[in-house]
Amino acid sequence: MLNKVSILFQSDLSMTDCVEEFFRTAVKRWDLEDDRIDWIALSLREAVNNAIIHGNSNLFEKKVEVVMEANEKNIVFKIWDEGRGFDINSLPDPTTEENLLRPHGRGIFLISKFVDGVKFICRETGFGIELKVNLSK
Amino acid sequence: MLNKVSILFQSDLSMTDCVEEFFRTAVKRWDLEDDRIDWIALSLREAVNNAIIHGNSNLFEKKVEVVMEANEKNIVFKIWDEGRGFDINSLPDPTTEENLLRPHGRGIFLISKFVDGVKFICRETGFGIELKVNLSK
Amino acid sequence: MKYEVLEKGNVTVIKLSGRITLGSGDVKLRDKLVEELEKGKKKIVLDLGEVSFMDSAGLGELVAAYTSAKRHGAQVKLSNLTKKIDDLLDITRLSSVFETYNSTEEAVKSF
Amino acid sequence: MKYEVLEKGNVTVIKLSGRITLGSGDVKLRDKLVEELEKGKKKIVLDLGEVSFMDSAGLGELVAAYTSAKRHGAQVKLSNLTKKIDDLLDITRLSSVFETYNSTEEAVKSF
Ligand SMILES: Nc1ncnc2c1ncn2[C@@H]1O[C@H](COP(=O)(O)OP(=O)(O)O)[C@@H](O)[C@H]1O
Ligand SMILES: Nc1ncnc2c1ncn2[C@@H]1O[C@H](COP(=O)(O)OP(=O)(O)O)[C@@H](O)[C@H]1O
Repeated sequence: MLNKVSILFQSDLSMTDCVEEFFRTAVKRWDLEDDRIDWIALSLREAVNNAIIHGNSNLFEKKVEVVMEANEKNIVFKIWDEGRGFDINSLPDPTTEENLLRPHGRGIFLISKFVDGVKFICRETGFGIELKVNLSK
Repeated sequence: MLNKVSILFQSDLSMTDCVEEFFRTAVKRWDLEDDRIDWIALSLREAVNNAIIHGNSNLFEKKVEVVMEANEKNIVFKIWDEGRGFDINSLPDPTTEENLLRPHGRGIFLISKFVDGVKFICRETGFGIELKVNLSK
Repeated sequence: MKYEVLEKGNVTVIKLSGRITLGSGDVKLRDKLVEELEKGKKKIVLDLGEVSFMDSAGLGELVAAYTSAKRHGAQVKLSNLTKKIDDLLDITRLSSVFETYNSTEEAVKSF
Repeated sequence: MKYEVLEKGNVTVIKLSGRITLGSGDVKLRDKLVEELEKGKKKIVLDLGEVSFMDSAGLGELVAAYTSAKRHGAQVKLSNLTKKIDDLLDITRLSSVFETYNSTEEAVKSF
Protein backbone atom coordinates (compact mmCIF):
# COMPACT_ATOMS: atom_id res chain seq x y z
CA MET A 1 0.00 0.00 0.00
CA LEU A 2 1.23 3.41 -0.94
CA ASN A 3 1.02 5.65 2.05
CA LYS A 4 3.22 8.65 1.59
CA VAL A 5 5.75 9.42 -1.09
CA SER A 6 7.64 12.64 -1.57
CA ILE A 7 9.51 13.57 -4.72
CA LEU A 8 11.73 16.61 -4.53
CA PHE A 9 13.36 18.05 -7.65
CA GLN A 10 14.63 21.15 -9.33
CA SER A 11 12.68 23.35 -11.71
CA ASP A 12 13.20 21.39 -14.87
CA LEU A 13 10.17 20.72 -17.06
CA SER A 14 11.44 17.30 -18.05
CA MET A 15 10.81 16.17 -14.47
CA THR A 16 7.09 16.31 -15.20
CA ASP A 17 7.33 13.17 -17.33
CA CYS A 18 9.25 11.40 -14.55
CA VAL A 19 6.66 12.28 -11.93
CA GLU A 20 3.89 11.19 -14.27
CA GLU A 21 5.51 7.79 -14.85
CA PHE A 22 6.05 7.34 -11.12
CA PHE A 23 2.37 8.02 -10.56
CA ARG A 24 1.27 5.75 -13.41
CA THR A 25 3.26 2.89 -11.92
CA ALA A 26 2.05 3.54 -8.38
CA VAL A 27 -1.58 3.80 -9.44
CA LYS A 28 -1.61 0.23 -10.77
CA ARG A 29 -2.42 -1.02 -7.29
CA TRP A 30 -5.86 0.54 -7.55
CA ASP A 31 -8.39 -0.61 -9.99
CA LEU A 32 -8.97 2.70 -11.74
CA GLU A 33 -10.20 3.04 -15.30
CA ASP A 34 -7.56 3.92 -17.88
CA ASP A 35 -9.33 7.14 -18.81
CA ARG A 36 -9.54 8.24 -15.21
CA ILE A 37 -5.83 7.56 -14.77
CA ASP A 38 -5.11 9.73 -17.81
CA TRP A 39 -7.15 12.60 -16.41
CA ILE A 40 -5.47 12.37 -13.02
CA ALA A 41 -2.07 12.21 -14.71
CA LEU A 42 -2.99 15.27 -16.73
CA SER A 43 -4.00 17.16 -13.58
CA LEU A 44 -0.77 16.21 -11.88
CA ARG A 45 1.21 17.38 -14.93
CA GLU A 46 -0.58 20.71 -15.02
CA ALA A 47 0.13 21.33 -11.35
CA VAL A 48 3.80 20.37 -11.66
CA ASN A 49 4.29 22.49 -14.78
CA ASN A 50 2.63 25.45 -13.04
CA ALA A 51 4.86 25.01 -9.98
CA ILE A 52 7.94 25.10 -12.20
CA ILE A 53 6.86 27.87 -14.57
CA HIS A 54 4.72 30.20 -12.45
CA GLY A 55 5.67 29.28 -8.87
CA ASN A 56 9.41 29.00 -9.41
CA SER A 57 9.68 31.28 -12.47
CA ASN A 58 11.59 28.54 -14.28
CA LEU A 59 14.56 29.11 -11.97
CA PHE A 60 16.38 25.81 -11.99
CA GLU A 61 17.70 26.18 -8.42
CA LYS A 62 14.19 26.48 -7.00
CA LYS A 63 12.61 23.25 -5.93
CA VAL A 64 9.31 21.54 -6.44
CA GLU A 65 8.03 18.89 -4.07
CA VAL A 66 5.34 16.46 -5.08
CA VAL A 67 3.75 14.56 -2.20
CA MET A 68 1.42 11.66 -2.88
CA GLU A 69 -0.54 10.25 0.00
CA ALA A 70 -3.17 7.57 -0.10
CA ASN A 71 -5.58 5.80 2.15
CA GLU A 72 -8.50 3.53 1.29
CA LYS A 73 -10.66 6.46 0.26
CA ASN A 74 -8.44 9.00 -1.45
CA ILE A 75 -5.24 9.82 -3.15
CA VAL A 76 -4.09 13.28 -2.21
CA PHE A 77 -1.39 15.07 -4.19
CA LYS A 78 0.33 18.17 -2.90
CA ILE A 79 2.52 20.08 -5.28
CA TRP A 80 4.70 22.65 -3.56
CA ASP A 81 6.77 25.40 -5.13
CA GLU A 82 8.81 28.27 -3.73
CA GLY A 83 6.53 31.04 -4.98
CA ARG A 84 3.86 33.21 -3.44
CA GLY A 85 0.87 31.61 -5.05
CA PHE A 86 -1.86 33.52 -6.83
CA ASP A 87 -5.41 34.68 -6.50
CA ILE A 88 -7.57 31.85 -7.73
CA ASN A 89 -10.65 34.02 -7.91
CA SER A 90 -9.04 36.30 -10.43
CA LEU A 91 -8.40 33.53 -12.95
CA PRO A 92 -10.23 34.19 -16.22
CA ASP A 93 -12.64 31.49 -17.40
CA PRO A 94 -10.99 29.91 -20.46
CA THR A 95 -14.31 28.81 -21.92
CA THR A 96 -15.77 32.27 -22.50
CA GLU A 97 -15.88 33.71 -25.99
CA GLU A 98 -13.12 36.25 -25.40
CA ASN A 99 -10.70 33.73 -23.90
CA LEU A 100 -11.37 30.80 -26.18
CA LEU A 101 -8.53 31.61 -28.55
CA ARG A 102 -5.91 32.19 -25.91
CA PRO A 103 -3.15 29.61 -26.06
CA HIS A 104 -2.78 29.58 -22.25
CA GLY A 105 -4.92 29.48 -19.16
CA ARG A 106 -6.53 26.04 -19.28
CA GLY A 107 -4.43 24.21 -16.69
CA ILE A 108 -6.24 25.02 -13.45
CA PHE A 109 -9.55 24.76 -15.28
CA LEU A 110 -8.77 21.21 -16.43
CA ILE A 111 -7.55 20.25 -12.96
CA SER A 112 -10.80 21.47 -11.46
CA LYS A 113 -12.75 19.34 -13.94
CA PHE A 114 -10.77 16.17 -13.49
CA VAL A 115 -10.05 15.78 -9.78
CA ASP A 116 -12.55 15.60 -6.96
CA GLY A 117 -11.16 18.44 -4.88
CA VAL A 118 -8.67 21.27 -5.28
CA LYS A 119 -7.22 23.39 -2.49
CA PHE A 120 -4.60 26.08 -2.46
CA ILE A 121 -2.27 26.31 0.51
CA CYS A 122 0.32 28.92 1.45
CA ARG A 123 3.15 28.14 3.81
CA GLU A 124 6.24 30.07 4.79
CA THR A 125 8.46 28.42 2.22
CA GLY A 126 6.06 28.62 -0.66
CA PHE A 127 2.78 27.78 -2.27
CA GLY A 128 1.03 24.47 -2.68
CA ILE A 129 -1.88 23.09 -4.61
CA GLU A 130 -3.68 20.06 -3.23
CA LEU A 131 -5.51 17.67 -5.53
CA LYS A 132 -7.83 15.08 -4.04
CA VAL A 133 -8.88 12.01 -5.96
CA ASN A 134 -11.72 9.90 -4.66
CA LEU A 135 -10.88 6.18 -4.92
CA SER A 136 -14.35 4.89 -4.15
CA LYS A 137 -16.18 6.35 -7.13
CA MET B 1 19.19 18.84 -17.00
CA LEU B 2 18.63 16.53 -14.08
CA ASN B 3 20.64 17.80 -11.18
CA LYS B 4 19.31 16.41 -7.96
CA VAL B 5 16.15 14.47 -7.28
CA SER B 6 15.13 12.88 -4.03
CA ILE B 7 12.38 10.31 -3.68
CA LEU B 8 11.31 9.43 -0.16
CA PHE B 9 8.93 6.56 0.49
CA GLN B 10 7.89 3.90 2.93
CA SER B 11 9.12 0.31 2.97
CA ASP B 12 6.81 -1.12 0.38
CA LEU B 13 8.32 -3.33 -2.31
CA SER B 14 5.94 -2.05 -4.94
CA MET B 15 7.74 1.31 -4.76
CA THR B 16 10.69 -0.32 -6.52
CA ASP B 17 8.77 -0.37 -9.81
CA CYS B 18 7.86 3.30 -9.37
CA VAL B 19 11.45 4.33 -8.74
CA GLU B 20 12.57 2.28 -11.73
CA GLU B 21 10.07 3.99 -14.04
CA PHE B 22 11.08 7.40 -12.72
CA PHE B 23 14.68 6.57 -13.53
CA ARG B 24 13.85 5.15 -16.97
CA THR B 25 12.04 8.35 -17.85
CA ALA B 26 14.78 10.59 -16.48
CA VAL B 27 17.54 8.67 -18.24
CA LYS B 28 16.09 9.41 -21.69
CA ARG B 29 17.98 12.71 -21.73
CA TRP B 30 21.23 10.82 -22.04
CA ASP B 31 22.08 8.78 -25.00
CA LEU B 32 22.68 5.49 -23.20
CA GLU B 33 22.32 2.08 -24.82
CA ASP B 34 19.14 0.18 -23.98
CA ASP B 35 21.08 -2.67 -22.45
CA ARG B 36 23.08 -0.35 -20.26
CA ILE B 37 19.87 1.28 -19.04
CA ASP B 38 18.51 -2.14 -18.14
CA TRP B 39 21.60 -2.99 -16.12
CA ILE B 40 21.52 0.32 -14.27
CA ALA B 41 17.80 -0.11 -13.61
CA LEU B 42 18.53 -3.59 -12.30
CA SER B 43 21.22 -2.25 -9.96
CA LEU B 44 18.90 0.46 -8.69
CA ARG B 45 16.17 -2.13 -8.07
CA GLU B 46 18.52 -4.39 -6.14
CA ALA B 47 19.64 -1.52 -3.92
CA VAL B 48 16.08 -0.35 -3.26
CA ASN B 49 14.86 -3.87 -2.51
CA ASN B 50 17.80 -4.40 -0.12
CA ALA B 51 17.06 -1.12 1.64
CA ILE B 52 13.45 -2.20 2.19
CA ILE B 53 14.08 -5.84 3.08
CA HIS B 54 17.42 -5.85 4.88
CA GLY B 55 17.90 -2.23 5.90
CA ASN B 56 14.36 -1.56 7.07
CA SER B 57 13.39 -5.19 7.87
CA ASN B 58 10.26 -4.75 5.77
CA LEU B 59 8.82 -2.41 8.40
CA PHE B 60 6.39 -0.24 6.47
CA GLU B 61 6.87 2.82 8.71
CA LYS B 62 10.61 2.93 8.00
CA LYS B 63 11.62 5.07 5.08
CA VAL B 64 13.84 4.72 2.09
CA GLU B 65 15.29 7.70 0.28
CA VAL B 66 16.59 7.45 -3.25
CA VAL B 67 18.71 10.37 -4.37
CA MET B 68 19.72 10.74 -8.02
CA GLU B 69 22.29 13.33 -8.90
CA ALA B 70 23.85 13.97 -12.25
CA ASN B 71 26.47 16.12 -13.87
CA GLU B 72 28.04 15.83 -17.30
CA LYS B 73 30.23 12.93 -16.23
CA ASN B 74 28.22 10.79 -13.87
CA ILE B 75 24.90 9.79 -12.49
CA VAL B 76 25.18 9.05 -8.79
CA PHE B 77 22.47 7.19 -6.93
CA LYS B 78 22.30 7.07 -3.17
CA ILE B 79 19.86 4.69 -1.57
CA TRP B 80 19.36 5.33 2.13
CA ASP B 81 17.59 3.14 4.65
CA GLU B 82 17.13 3.31 8.42
CA GLY B 83 19.27 0.27 9.20
CA ARG B 84 22.79 -0.26 10.45
CA GLY B 85 24.29 -1.51 7.23
CA PHE B 86 26.39 -4.64 6.92
CA ASP B 87 29.91 -5.85 6.48
CA ILE B 88 30.52 -5.95 2.75
CA ASN B 89 33.68 -7.98 3.14
CA SER B 90 31.80 -10.82 4.73
CA LEU B 91 29.44 -11.30 1.78
CA PRO B 92 29.81 -14.76 0.27
CA ASP B 93 30.73 -14.97 -3.42
CA PRO B 94 27.57 -16.22 -5.18
CA THR B 95 29.56 -17.69 -8.06
CA THR B 96 31.46 -20.32 -6.08
CA GLU B 97 30.43 -23.96 -6.31
CA GLU B 98 28.94 -24.08 -2.79
CA ASN B 99 26.83 -20.94 -3.26
CA LEU B 100 25.70 -21.47 -6.81
CA LEU B 101 22.42 -23.10 -5.85
CA ARG B 102 21.43 -20.58 -3.21
CA PRO B 103 18.32 -18.67 -4.21
CA HIS B 104 19.61 -15.46 -2.63
CA GLY B 105 22.76 -13.42 -2.41
CA ARG B 106 23.23 -12.14 -5.97
CA GLY B 107 22.04 -8.55 -5.57
CA ILE B 108 25.19 -6.78 -4.44
CA PHE B 109 27.22 -8.99 -6.77
CA LEU B 110 25.16 -7.87 -9.78
CA ILE B 111 25.34 -4.23 -8.71
CA SER B 112 29.13 -4.46 -8.53
CA LYS B 113 29.22 -5.88 -12.06
CA PHE B 114 26.87 -3.35 -13.63
CA VAL B 115 27.73 0.05 -12.20
CA ASP B 116 31.08 1.82 -12.33
CA GLY B 117 31.48 2.42 -8.62
CA VAL B 118 29.87 1.23 -5.39
CA LYS B 119 30.35 2.79 -1.96
CA PHE B 120 28.77 2.08 1.38
CA ILE B 121 28.09 4.98 3.70
CA CYS B 122 26.90 5.07 7.30
CA ARG B 123 25.23 8.12 8.78
CA GLU B 124 23.45 8.70 12.06
CA THR B 125 20.02 8.03 10.67
CA GLY B 126 20.92 4.97 8.68
CA PHE B 127 22.86 3.23 5.99
CA GLY B 128 23.38 4.17 2.38
CA ILE B 129 24.72 2.56 -0.74
CA GLU B 130 26.11 4.81 -3.46
CA LEU B 131 26.11 3.69 -7.09
CA LYS B 132 28.11 5.67 -9.61
CA VAL B 133 27.42 5.42 -13.33
CA ASN B 134 29.89 6.85 -15.78
CA LEU B 135 28.14 8.78 -18.56
CA SER B 136 31.15 9.19 -20.79
CA LYS B 137 31.86 5.55 -21.51
CA MET C 1 5.01 14.11 -30.68
CA LYS C 2 5.77 12.86 -34.15
CA TYR C 3 4.30 14.12 -37.39
CA GLU C 4 4.07 13.22 -41.02
CA VAL C 5 3.00 15.58 -43.80
CA LEU C 6 0.91 14.29 -46.71
CA GLU C 7 -0.43 16.22 -49.68
CA LYS C 8 -3.94 15.25 -50.79
CA GLY C 9 -4.63 17.38 -53.84
CA ASN C 10 -4.45 20.94 -52.58
CA VAL C 11 -5.02 19.91 -48.96
CA THR C 12 -2.11 19.42 -46.58
CA VAL C 13 -2.65 16.66 -44.03
CA ILE C 14 -0.44 16.74 -40.95
CA LYS C 15 -0.69 13.41 -39.21
CA LEU C 16 0.30 13.79 -35.57
CA SER C 17 1.10 10.96 -33.22
CA GLY C 18 2.19 10.36 -29.67
CA ARG C 19 1.88 12.80 -26.80
CA ILE C 20 1.44 16.53 -27.27
CA THR C 21 2.52 17.88 -23.93
CA LEU C 22 4.72 20.44 -22.31
CA GLY C 23 7.76 18.98 -20.69
CA SER C 24 8.55 16.32 -23.24
CA GLY C 25 10.40 19.11 -24.99
CA ASP C 26 8.65 18.54 -28.24
CA VAL C 27 5.53 20.69 -28.46
CA LYS C 28 6.44 21.78 -31.95
CA LEU C 29 3.10 21.56 -33.67
CA ARG C 30 2.96 25.34 -34.06
CA ASP C 31 6.36 25.49 -35.76
CA LYS C 32 5.50 22.68 -38.12
CA LEU C 33 2.28 24.38 -39.09
CA VAL C 34 3.92 27.76 -39.64
CA GLU C 35 6.37 26.03 -41.97
CA GLU C 36 3.49 24.81 -44.12
CA LEU C 37 1.72 28.19 -43.97
CA GLU C 38 4.86 29.91 -45.16
CA LYS C 39 4.99 27.58 -48.13
CA GLY C 40 1.61 29.07 -48.99
CA LYS C 41 -0.59 26.15 -47.94
CA LYS C 42 -4.14 27.28 -47.25
CA LYS C 43 -6.06 24.07 -46.51
CA ILE C 44 -4.79 22.06 -43.61
CA VAL C 45 -6.09 18.99 -41.81
CA LEU C 46 -4.58 17.91 -38.53
CA ASP C 47 -5.13 14.18 -38.20
CA LEU C 48 -5.18 13.48 -34.45
CA GLY C 49 -5.98 9.78 -34.70
CA GLU C 50 -2.68 8.66 -33.24
CA VAL C 51 -2.41 11.30 -30.53
CA SER C 52 -2.44 9.38 -27.26
CA PHE C 53 -2.35 12.20 -24.76
CA MET C 54 -2.60 15.96 -24.72
CA ASP C 55 -2.34 18.50 -21.91
CA SER C 56 -3.28 22.19 -21.68
CA ALA C 57 -0.11 23.11 -23.54
CA GLY C 58 -1.11 20.72 -26.31
CA LEU C 59 -4.53 22.33 -26.48
CA GLY C 60 -2.75 25.68 -26.61
CA GLU C 61 -0.80 24.41 -29.61
CA LEU C 62 -4.03 23.51 -31.38
CA VAL C 63 -5.42 26.97 -30.70
CA ALA C 64 -2.22 28.62 -31.85
CA ALA C 65 -2.38 26.51 -35.00
CA TYR C 66 -5.89 27.79 -35.60
CA THR C 67 -5.02 31.45 -35.09
CA SER C 68 -1.78 31.28 -37.10
CA ALA C 69 -3.68 29.76 -39.97
CA LYS C 70 -6.31 32.47 -39.81
CA ARG C 71 -3.62 35.13 -39.87
CA HIS C 72 -2.26 33.56 -43.05
CA GLY C 73 -5.69 33.35 -44.63
CA ALA C 74 -5.60 29.59 -44.24
CA GLN C 75 -7.90 27.14 -42.49
CA VAL C 76 -7.20 24.29 -40.10
CA LYS C 77 -9.61 21.41 -39.59
CA LEU C 78 -9.28 18.42 -37.29
CA SER C 79 -9.90 14.77 -38.05
CA ASN C 80 -9.93 11.39 -36.40
CA LEU C 81 -10.36 12.52 -32.82
CA THR C 82 -10.17 9.79 -30.22
CA LYS C 83 -12.73 9.87 -27.45
CA LYS C 84 -10.13 11.33 -25.11
CA ILE C 85 -9.21 14.26 -27.33
CA ASP C 86 -12.85 14.81 -28.19
CA ASP C 87 -13.68 15.02 -24.48
CA LEU C 88 -10.88 17.53 -23.93
CA LEU C 89 -12.15 19.75 -26.73
CA ASP C 90 -15.68 19.53 -25.36
CA ILE C 91 -14.74 20.35 -21.79
CA THR C 92 -12.70 23.36 -22.87
CA ARG C 93 -15.35 24.37 -25.47
CA LEU C 94 -12.70 24.29 -28.15
CA SER C 95 -15.10 22.05 -30.04
CA SER C 96 -16.95 25.26 -30.92
CA VAL C 97 -13.78 26.66 -32.52
CA PHE C 98 -12.76 23.74 -34.70
CA GLU C 99 -14.45 21.96 -37.52
CA THR C 100 -13.90 18.28 -36.75
CA TYR C 101 -14.40 15.23 -38.96
CA ASN C 102 -14.57 11.54 -38.19
CA SER C 103 -12.12 10.71 -40.93
CA THR C 104 -9.31 12.50 -42.68
CA GLU C 105 -10.95 11.73 -45.98
CA GLU C 106 -14.10 13.61 -44.99
CA ALA C 107 -12.03 16.50 -43.69
CA VAL C 108 -10.10 16.69 -46.98
CA LYS C 109 -13.31 16.61 -49.02
CA SER C 110 -14.94 19.30 -46.88
CA PHE C 111 -12.77 22.12 -48.24
CA MET D 1 5.31 -12.41 -15.17
CA LYS D 2 2.88 -14.41 -17.21
CA TYR D 3 3.09 -18.08 -18.08
CA GLU D 4 1.52 -20.64 -20.33
CA VAL D 5 1.87 -24.40 -19.91
CA LEU D 6 2.11 -26.63 -22.98
CA GLU D 7 2.50 -30.40 -23.12
CA LYS D 8 4.83 -31.69 -25.84
CA GLY D 9 4.63 -35.48 -25.58
CA ASN D 10 5.94 -36.24 -22.10
CA VAL D 11 7.70 -32.90 -21.79
CA THR D 12 6.09 -29.95 -20.03
CA VAL D 13 6.94 -26.58 -21.52
CA ILE D 14 6.37 -23.54 -19.33
CA LYS D 15 6.48 -20.44 -21.48
CA LEU D 16 7.27 -17.42 -19.34
CA SER D 17 6.85 -13.82 -20.40
CA GLY D 18 7.27 -10.32 -19.05
CA ARG D 19 9.37 -9.32 -16.10
CA ILE D 20 10.50 -11.75 -13.42
CA THR D 21 11.33 -9.44 -10.55
CA LEU D 22 10.75 -8.88 -6.88
CA GLY D 23 8.41 -6.04 -6.14
CA SER D 24 5.96 -6.54 -8.97
CA GLY D 25 4.33 -8.96 -6.57
CA ASP D 26 4.33 -11.78 -9.04
CA VAL D 27 7.47 -13.85 -8.72
CA LYS D 28 5.47 -17.03 -8.77
CA LEU D 29 7.60 -19.18 -11.05
CA ARG D 30 8.52 -21.47 -8.17
CA ASP D 31 4.86 -22.10 -7.25
CA LYS D 32 3.89 -22.79 -10.83
CA LEU D 33 6.70 -25.29 -11.20
CA VAL D 34 5.91 -27.08 -7.94
CA GLU D 35 2.35 -27.48 -9.20
CA GLU D 36 3.64 -29.32 -12.27
CA LEU D 37 6.08 -31.38 -10.22
CA GLU D 38 3.28 -32.46 -7.92
CA LYS D 39 1.31 -33.66 -10.92
CA GLY D 40 4.28 -36.00 -11.46
CA LYS D 41 5.89 -34.15 -14.38
CA LYS D 42 9.55 -35.06 -14.72
CA LYS D 43 10.71 -33.29 -17.87
CA ILE D 44 10.34 -29.57 -17.85
CA VAL D 45 11.45 -26.84 -20.23
CA LEU D 46 11.28 -23.19 -19.20
CA ASP D 47 10.94 -21.13 -22.36
CA LEU D 48 12.42 -17.72 -21.51
CA GLY D 49 12.07 -16.22 -24.98
CA GLU D 50 9.55 -13.61 -23.92
CA VAL D 51 11.14 -12.68 -20.59
CA SER D 52 12.07 -9.03 -20.92
CA PHE D 53 13.76 -8.40 -17.60
CA MET D 54 14.95 -10.37 -14.61
CA ASP D 55 16.55 -9.33 -11.34
CA SER D 56 18.41 -11.29 -8.64
CA ALA D 57 15.10 -12.48 -7.24
CA GLY D 58 14.16 -13.77 -10.71
CA LEU D 59 17.48 -15.60 -10.93
CA GLY D 60 16.72 -16.98 -7.46
CA GLU D 61 13.43 -18.29 -8.82
CA LEU D 62 15.25 -20.10 -11.63
CA VAL D 63 17.64 -21.67 -9.14
CA ALA D 64 14.76 -22.66 -6.86
CA ALA D 65 13.02 -24.20 -9.88
CA TYR D 66 16.15 -26.22 -10.57
CA THR D 67 16.55 -27.49 -7.01
CA SER D 68 12.83 -28.22 -6.52
CA ALA D 69 12.87 -30.27 -9.70
CA LYS D 70 15.91 -32.20 -8.54
CA ARG D 71 14.22 -32.96 -5.23
CA HIS D 72 11.28 -34.41 -7.17
CA GLY D 73 13.56 -36.47 -9.40
CA ALA D 74 12.68 -34.17 -12.29
CA GLN D 75 14.81 -32.03 -14.59
CA VAL D 76 14.48 -28.43 -15.73
CA LYS D 77 16.06 -27.14 -18.91
CA LEU D 78 16.01 -23.63 -20.32
CA SER D 79 15.30 -22.52 -23.87
CA ASN D 80 15.18 -19.43 -26.01
CA LEU D 81 17.37 -17.20 -23.88
CA THR D 82 17.62 -13.61 -25.02
CA LYS D 83 21.05 -12.03 -24.98
CA LYS D 84 20.14 -10.21 -21.78
CA ILE D 85 19.14 -13.31 -19.84
CA ASP D 86 22.07 -15.23 -21.29
CA ASP D 87 24.42 -12.50 -20.04
CA LEU D 88 22.87 -12.64 -16.58
CA LEU D 89 23.34 -16.39 -16.38
CA ASP D 90 26.93 -16.06 -17.55
CA ILE D 91 27.85 -13.33 -15.09
CA THR D 92 26.37 -15.25 -12.19
CA ARG D 93 27.83 -18.56 -13.49
CA LEU D 94 24.36 -20.04 -13.47
CA SER D 95 25.08 -21.04 -17.05
CA SER D 96 27.11 -23.89 -15.53
CA VAL D 97 24.04 -25.11 -13.65
CA PHE D 98 21.48 -25.13 -16.45
CA GLU D 99 21.29 -26.97 -19.72
CA THR D 100 20.24 -24.29 -22.19
CA TYR D 101 18.94 -24.64 -25.76
CA ASN D 102 18.48 -22.16 -28.57
CA SER D 103 14.97 -23.34 -29.23
CA THR D 104 12.25 -25.00 -27.23
CA GLU D 105 12.07 -27.73 -29.86
CA GLU D 106 15.71 -28.67 -29.28
CA ALA D 107 15.19 -28.58 -25.52
CA VAL D 108 12.15 -30.88 -25.81
CA LYS D 109 14.05 -33.33 -28.04
CA SER D 110 17.05 -33.38 -25.72
CA PHE D 111 15.27 -35.40 -23.00
N1 LIG E 1 1.96 27.43 -8.78
C1 LIG E 1 1.60 28.67 -9.19
N2 LIG E 1 2.20 29.78 -8.68
C2 LIG E 1 1.84 31.01 -9.08
N3 LIG E 1 0.90 31.26 -10.00
C3 LIG E 1 0.26 30.19 -10.55
C4 LIG E 1 0.56 28.87 -10.17
N4 LIG E 1 -0.24 28.04 -10.87
C5 LIG E 1 -1.00 28.83 -11.66
N5 LIG E 1 -0.70 30.13 -11.47
C6 LIG E 1 -1.34 31.29 -12.12
O1 LIG E 1 -2.57 30.89 -12.65
C7 LIG E 1 -2.61 31.13 -14.05
C8 LIG E 1 -3.42 30.05 -14.74
O2 LIG E 1 -2.76 28.83 -14.71
P1 LIG E 1 -3.20 27.68 -15.72
O3 LIG E 1 -4.68 27.61 -15.68
O4 LIG E 1 -2.46 26.46 -15.39
O5 LIG E 1 -2.81 28.24 -17.14
P2 LIG E 1 -1.38 28.58 -17.78
O6 LIG E 1 -0.36 27.88 -16.96
O7 LIG E 1 -1.49 28.06 -19.16
O8 LIG E 1 -1.27 30.08 -17.72
C9 LIG E 1 -1.18 31.18 -14.49
O9 LIG E 1 -0.99 31.93 -15.66
C10 LIG E 1 -0.51 31.82 -13.29
O10 LIG E 1 -0.66 33.21 -13.33
N1 LIG F 1 20.70 -2.14 2.87
C1 LIG F 1 21.14 -3.20 3.56
N2 LIG F 1 21.11 -3.19 4.92
C2 LIG F 1 21.54 -4.26 5.62
N3 LIG F 1 22.03 -5.36 5.05
C3 LIG F 1 22.09 -5.44 3.72
C4 LIG F 1 21.67 -4.37 2.90
N4 LIG F 1 21.87 -4.71 1.60
C5 LIG F 1 22.39 -5.94 1.62
N5 LIG F 1 22.54 -6.41 2.88
C6 LIG F 1 23.09 -7.70 3.31
O1 LIG F 1 23.84 -8.24 2.25
C7 LIG F 1 23.33 -9.52 1.89
C8 LIG F 1 23.49 -9.73 0.40
O2 LIG F 1 22.61 -8.90 -0.32
P1 LIG F 1 22.28 -9.24 -1.82
O3 LIG F 1 23.55 -9.54 -2.49
O4 LIG F 1 21.45 -8.17 -2.37
O5 LIG F 1 21.47 -10.60 -1.75
P2 LIG F 1 20.04 -10.92 -1.10
O6 LIG F 1 19.32 -9.64 -0.90
O7 LIG F 1 19.42 -11.81 -2.11
O8 LIG F 1 20.33 -11.62 0.19
C9 LIG F 1 21.91 -9.53 2.37
O9 LIG F 1 21.46 -10.82 2.62
C10 LIG F 1 22.01 -8.71 3.65
O10 LIG F 1 22.46 -9.48 4.71
